[in-house]
Amino acid sequence: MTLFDAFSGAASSLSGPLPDPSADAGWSAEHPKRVGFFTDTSVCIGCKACEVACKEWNLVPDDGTDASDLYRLTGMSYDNTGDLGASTWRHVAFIEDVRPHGTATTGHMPSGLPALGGSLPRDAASAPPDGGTVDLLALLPDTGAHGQQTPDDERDVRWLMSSDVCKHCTHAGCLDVCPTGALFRTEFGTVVVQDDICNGCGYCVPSCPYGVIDVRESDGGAHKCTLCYDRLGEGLEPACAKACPTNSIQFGDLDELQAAADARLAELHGRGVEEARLYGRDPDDGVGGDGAFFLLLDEPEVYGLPPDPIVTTRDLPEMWRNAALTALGLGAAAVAAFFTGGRR
Amino acid sequence: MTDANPAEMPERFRGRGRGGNREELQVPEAEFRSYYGRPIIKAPVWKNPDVPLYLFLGGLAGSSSVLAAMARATGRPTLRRAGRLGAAAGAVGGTVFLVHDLHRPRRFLHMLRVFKPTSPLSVGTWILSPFATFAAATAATEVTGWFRRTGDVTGVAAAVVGPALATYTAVLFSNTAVPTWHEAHRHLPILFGSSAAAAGGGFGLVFSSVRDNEPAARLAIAGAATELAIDEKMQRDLGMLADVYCKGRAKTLMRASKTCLVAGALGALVGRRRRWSAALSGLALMAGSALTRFGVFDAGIASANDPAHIVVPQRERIRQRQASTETATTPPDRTFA
Amino acid sequence: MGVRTWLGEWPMFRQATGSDPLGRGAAVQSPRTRALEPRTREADEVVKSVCPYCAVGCGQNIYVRDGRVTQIEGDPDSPISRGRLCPKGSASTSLVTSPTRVTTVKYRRPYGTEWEDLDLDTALDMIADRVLDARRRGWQDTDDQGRVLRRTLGFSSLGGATLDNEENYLIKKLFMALGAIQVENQARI
Amino acid sequence: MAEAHPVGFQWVMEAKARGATVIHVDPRFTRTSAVADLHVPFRAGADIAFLGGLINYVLTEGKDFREYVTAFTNAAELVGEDFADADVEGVFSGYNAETGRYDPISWQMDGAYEAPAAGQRDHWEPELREEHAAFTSDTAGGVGDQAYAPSDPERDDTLQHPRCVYQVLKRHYARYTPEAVSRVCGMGVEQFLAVARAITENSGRERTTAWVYSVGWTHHTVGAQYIRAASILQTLLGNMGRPGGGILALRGHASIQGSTDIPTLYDLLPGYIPMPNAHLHEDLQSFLDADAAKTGFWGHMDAYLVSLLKAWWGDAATPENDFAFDYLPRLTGNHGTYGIVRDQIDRKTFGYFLVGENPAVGHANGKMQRLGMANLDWLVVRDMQMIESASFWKDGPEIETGELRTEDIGTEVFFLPCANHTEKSGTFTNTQRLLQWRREAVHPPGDARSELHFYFHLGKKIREKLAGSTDDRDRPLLDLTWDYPTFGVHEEPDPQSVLAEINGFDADGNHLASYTQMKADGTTSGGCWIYTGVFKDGVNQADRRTPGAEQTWVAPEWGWAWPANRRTLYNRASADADGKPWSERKAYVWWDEESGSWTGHDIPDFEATKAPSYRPPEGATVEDALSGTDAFIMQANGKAWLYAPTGLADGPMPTHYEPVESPVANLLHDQQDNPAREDIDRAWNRLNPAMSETYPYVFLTYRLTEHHTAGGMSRFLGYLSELQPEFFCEVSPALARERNLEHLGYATLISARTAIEARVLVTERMKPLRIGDQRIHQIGLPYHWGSNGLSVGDPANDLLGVVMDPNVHIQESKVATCDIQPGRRPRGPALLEFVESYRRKAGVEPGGIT
Repeated sequence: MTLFDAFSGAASSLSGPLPDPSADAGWSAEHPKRVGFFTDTSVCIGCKACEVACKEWNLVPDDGTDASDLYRLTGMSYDNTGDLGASTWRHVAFIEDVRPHGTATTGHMPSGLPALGGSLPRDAASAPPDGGTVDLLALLPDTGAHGQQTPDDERDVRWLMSSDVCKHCTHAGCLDVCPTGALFRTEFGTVVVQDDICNGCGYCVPSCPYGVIDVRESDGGAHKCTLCYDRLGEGLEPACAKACPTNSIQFGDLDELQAAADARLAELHGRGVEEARLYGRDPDDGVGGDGAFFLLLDEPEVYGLPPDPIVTTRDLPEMWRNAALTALGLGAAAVAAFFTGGRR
Repeated sequence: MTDANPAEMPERFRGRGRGGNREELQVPEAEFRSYYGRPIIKAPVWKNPDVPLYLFLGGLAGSSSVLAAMARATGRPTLRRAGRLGAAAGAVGGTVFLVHDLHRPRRFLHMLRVFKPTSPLSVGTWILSPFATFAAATAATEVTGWFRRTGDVTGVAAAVVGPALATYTAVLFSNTAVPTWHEAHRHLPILFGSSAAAAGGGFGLVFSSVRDNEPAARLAIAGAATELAIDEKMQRDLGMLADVYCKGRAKTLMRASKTCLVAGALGALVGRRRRWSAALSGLALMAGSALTRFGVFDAGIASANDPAHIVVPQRERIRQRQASTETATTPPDRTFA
Repeated sequence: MGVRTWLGEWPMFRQATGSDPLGRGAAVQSPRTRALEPRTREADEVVKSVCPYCAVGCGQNIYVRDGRVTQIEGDPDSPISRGRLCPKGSASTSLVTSPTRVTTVKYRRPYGTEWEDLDLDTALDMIADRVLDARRRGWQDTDDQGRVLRRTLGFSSLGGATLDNEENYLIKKLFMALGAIQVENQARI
Repeated sequence: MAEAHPVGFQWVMEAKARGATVIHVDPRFTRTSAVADLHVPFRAGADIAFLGGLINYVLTEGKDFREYVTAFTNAAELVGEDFADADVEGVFSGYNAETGRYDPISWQMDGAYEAPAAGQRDHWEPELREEHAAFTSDTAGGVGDQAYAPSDPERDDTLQHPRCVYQVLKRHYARYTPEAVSRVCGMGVEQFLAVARAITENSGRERTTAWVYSVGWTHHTVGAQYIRAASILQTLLGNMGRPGGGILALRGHASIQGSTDIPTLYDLLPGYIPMPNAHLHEDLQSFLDADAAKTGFWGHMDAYLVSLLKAWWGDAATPENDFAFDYLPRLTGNHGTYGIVRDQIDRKTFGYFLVGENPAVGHANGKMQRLGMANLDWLVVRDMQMIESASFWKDGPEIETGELRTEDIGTEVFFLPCANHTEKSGTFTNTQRLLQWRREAVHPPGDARSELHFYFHLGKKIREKLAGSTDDRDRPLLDLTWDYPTFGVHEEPDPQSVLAEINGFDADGNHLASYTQMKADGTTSGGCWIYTGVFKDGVNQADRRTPGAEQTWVAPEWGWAWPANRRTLYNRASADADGKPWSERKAYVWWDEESGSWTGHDIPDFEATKAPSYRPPEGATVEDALSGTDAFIMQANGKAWLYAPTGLADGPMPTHYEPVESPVANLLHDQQDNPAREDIDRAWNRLNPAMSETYPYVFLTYRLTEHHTAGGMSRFLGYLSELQPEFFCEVSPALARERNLEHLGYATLISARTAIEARVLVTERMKPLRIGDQRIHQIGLPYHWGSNGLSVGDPANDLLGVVMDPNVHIQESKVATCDIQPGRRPRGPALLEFVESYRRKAGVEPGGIT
């Protein structure tokens, strides 16, 4: 493969299904199989062992910039981590989903169901990122002509939990835009930052369609989940997957995880859990499928995930073309400025 | 949003899912769900003013280098001198800001480990490095009077690379997940290129004599006009993603930019021949160009912080894809606007 | 480092000559990354243990290097926990290496306003004296009906339930020999 | 369970994946509820109404597993004629209103007196029963002089006799109808019936149902009876001693099970042998006569106790001196932890060892705890971090309010750093009775030492100081076996030698293999009979670590479970009366006719060769008195007790009483709360009146996954603190509206003890309940916080008063009442006036530190 081939997209290097991203990144044919995570949120109990195990292994510092920020409630249910970032490589989201009675049988949930089907969409709460207070009450449904609230005991609640992580995309925006080669595709098909290389340019940060990677203030480097690259070489599973008490986080060869996920989805659908869906499983999606994918019980955006992410570099050839043409135009205009209309 | 009729939802369910700034929303409220209204993608951690200034200086330097080379060729010594110095100053200043923007500036040279066509910043580094070398060498010959012939050659070399320096930054921005930037990837190169023309032309107006400044004025006027036009089109095409240009600091910056560009262009048109008005017009044009960069930068930050910018267009994309699957038409899978 | 080696390590060179023209994988891997291995591999020994938090009794493997705990992970052999740990168990390394841990004796004299330092042996001796004194003051041979009590109410003990069985055994044995009946435990709480 | 025992919960999730139905009955919607098939919210403290309702459902619908019930329970036995049920009044026969205690004599079976296998023993000394009743809280009175006569009570195997246990039970619970349960608990009738159907359909030959509980059942004034209610239900459904059945206590600390087995508890000796009470002229034999059954395996209490005495006093324990039985100090009443603290405040006791315990945060009524410590002469705290109980004299809440002044507190405090779990070897006993040996990984830093080290060397020092003493009271110390081998520079005692002593030795110095080898003649020793076998063959069995994947699902070669490495107790009941498995699916332990012995997946909890057909001859004692169908071998009659004629201080059958601080009247009985409960009526322990409008809301305390009890092992760690960074209260949106509470704002919670502040989480997971005509709000309070550490906050336990269960003297801390108001609490002395104003309004006597 030549540089030209690669860049022109002929080899699916920028978007679309790519069976072997490691080979695409120059690893020899004997490289290990692509590995990943399947996070089955239908069995997640929100214990956050993944967050702690990750930090213990990777020596990730406490999150937050100073003590006053560090030990503060967010008010977002039991989520006090907020989101993935430079110092949070696993993040457990908590969604308290409320629906009026009668959208399901009272308190009865079919076996295997973590929650009821058929929901009234809503935001769990509106917490501004700037940390102001949240008016949860304002989000409660109103019924009746006189603004009478639905009696509390006539609403059902389900509590969704999901451990988010870097998706280790088949087409990883962060990796592609990295100007130093600090971010690279490993022989396992994962995407890893090399801290000895990263110069903190920050380009990877806005290039991730999932908002995963971030620059850590204390050391200036970009950080995110490495899928425990150092452990993989030794045949160990990543710290989060190892700790996960209910096996919500499953680690393994990606093809096997995909098969397991498909089976689990079919099982849940068979049990009437209609809202179960896989996220990041599809190699035809905008990032060529994720190395870390999920079984969700609601729309992705409810968990803070983009519903239809596309790797930004998919459009890069067109962008380069536009920029090159414009550059020519600019040059031409500057040249033309010397001739148009003659000299006065 | 396929499982509920929004009309049946109580008013409060239809929140933007966002804490502040509701009062300035000028686009119709779109229903969407989010995780506590938090941003989905991460806003750039690029420093302000480093990066907008780098963009501005890169544009100024790029167009100045062409003006300088052409001025050399057509015998406009003051414009040549202004262009050469502008190109060098822009390149050096831009490099300083670029390095300063790094969170680990000592590792700037790590940029030279690789050449990655997928990374606009890598490509930009490989544009900036030779350009800065050529432009600085040219400016040195200009100032010292030594090696003039070499300076002419490096001046041409800089002019060849210059326009690329002026426009690659558009790719730098649009090749991100920031919706307002990414979806403007057809507009931003033109916006940045024309903005560069306005800046370089403006610089020429300020520093060249009235005898030599006509090409600079023309370039600046053309740049300003194009910039104003493409900005208009960009905001129209962006649809709801343009709301970030209609509120907050980006709105102020873009409005100021427009004012400066219009004033500068008009000034250049009618006042080019007077030294003071030419200089004033040039300054206005440069200011307009710079303000555009600041405005676009701020708009991108606001866009990244708004989950609606991610969810609503992507939902719409999914909807259209599903609709097209049903009707067997080509999915308009990229744009929603 | 020779020029050849240097050049060979230059990712641009590897991009141009190798199988990774876009510089996204093999070409850009740094020597440090290539040499990466898990720190557990450097452990002098792996010691079998049990999580100190709740009573599920999850197995733990303690990785030790140079006399220090470098990592604590679940023991996959355990039929109870199968290698898994909860957030608290996963924080065990932090627990045992905590920087705020107090590792010297602190002493507050009666009516004192600050902690003072005290030698461990001295402390132990002082405590032994106080135990004997309190034992004497609280001693009861019989109650008012003449029933033999043979005990002291002069001092008491309240133990947490993270104590080993062997430790509890010695506490109970010693207190019984002292005649001190007021031995209590978190198990009452 | 998902909240506090996440890794254990993996097995629930695995069962669920295999088709099990998971029902979560909890006042709160927790992380467990989130993945349960059914969450049943209800009012805290109404559990016996709920369980009683289920018992009623089983009995009225005839859903009991009849063959199991007739084979293994006392359902057919007749209750004596003197017994009068609680009925409408809510009080059983034998209650003495003056003493507030029961005399259980009228509860006895017809024609038999049975000794309890646990709980309230020592009832049986005729001349002392009145004295007991008068001033020992432990003993609920005595019974007649036929106490020792092992005789079969009258029975009716048709279960029709009006006085047979089955019918007595049925009558007792007849009023616990689904509608009554719904009214008392605030759950829907349909919801209740859904649970009732689920558990009955899932019990029987082919299926078993397990109940899992934690301190949500024990922290009540009727806590022991909660567990009794569950055991009645599980026994009726045939779910005891069978795989997938049982009542499983999820205990919250690494070795809290071990702390009861080898008890650092005032009323027990190792292996659940009761501490002797003070009596006139008591010797070893009269103690055994009073406390030990003659039949069943408790019939060997003499061997267990003598072996213990031999372990402690060695050669000084001789047949001539009753094996030093007199060396043991004697009890005269309740010396539980709250009584101790009361005595500290009264300056009746002077010294205090706090060993890995933080009562200033972790115990009910923190003010009482701190006041106790402030009135000591000396306090020894052994911990890893600077916990609140060590620094109360400096920064306790009472310093802020001015109730205490540092300069006035005379307590001498020794803070000694302790070794952590990686720095010492030893065993933890987990929640399933499994002993697991930990190996020392590193040496403790600085002055940190293990408790083993501390107590061994303290004992050595004390013995040195007393060397040569001729004082009789020092004999037990000087005669004590206290010569454990030590190693290392710090002279750390060898924990294996301690474990070996616990296991015991025979006359030749060989390790005992089983408690059945223990003898009452002084030829064997052993520190805890139920642990005998842990050092079988000289091998530390607790250190066995055959990987789970390399052995059967019962995993008998991982660690060692007491007794005798049995993983499921009373597993003889997993086979029918004839010794055949109830079903192939549920086969666990069965009688193998060919080999003439019991066999199966587990070690049979039964004499290996006692055939199902065995019937005891007349006059048989101990195990010989148990027939081949008497699966419950620790019971004197070998039966599971649906009705407990003895052993409990507050009634033979669980009865619903409201919590002491309840917002509602008892809808099932006239008696509002447990008539036999224990109080501490002092100014620093005022109680909110029941049904008080001043304290209208129910609150309950609990743990979060991210923290550990009083926080000493979690609030000081960054990785855990950032996950739950602040103290908060959880309220329903309705309550938030009612009291103008703002999400993430502050709220002040007020009880008759004090007022505390917490951040507010408004959540739909908290539901108001309808109880009769009332709407009851419940407030959730995680209790982990204090003033020290990275993550700080007011201690929730400060809000609680102390009122106790009469059986086990455990406080009612899982339900109480309070008021809640928006905003932060007053600071300094203003707080005292604020709390006092509430007390005045509620008609409570003035309180606080006086």
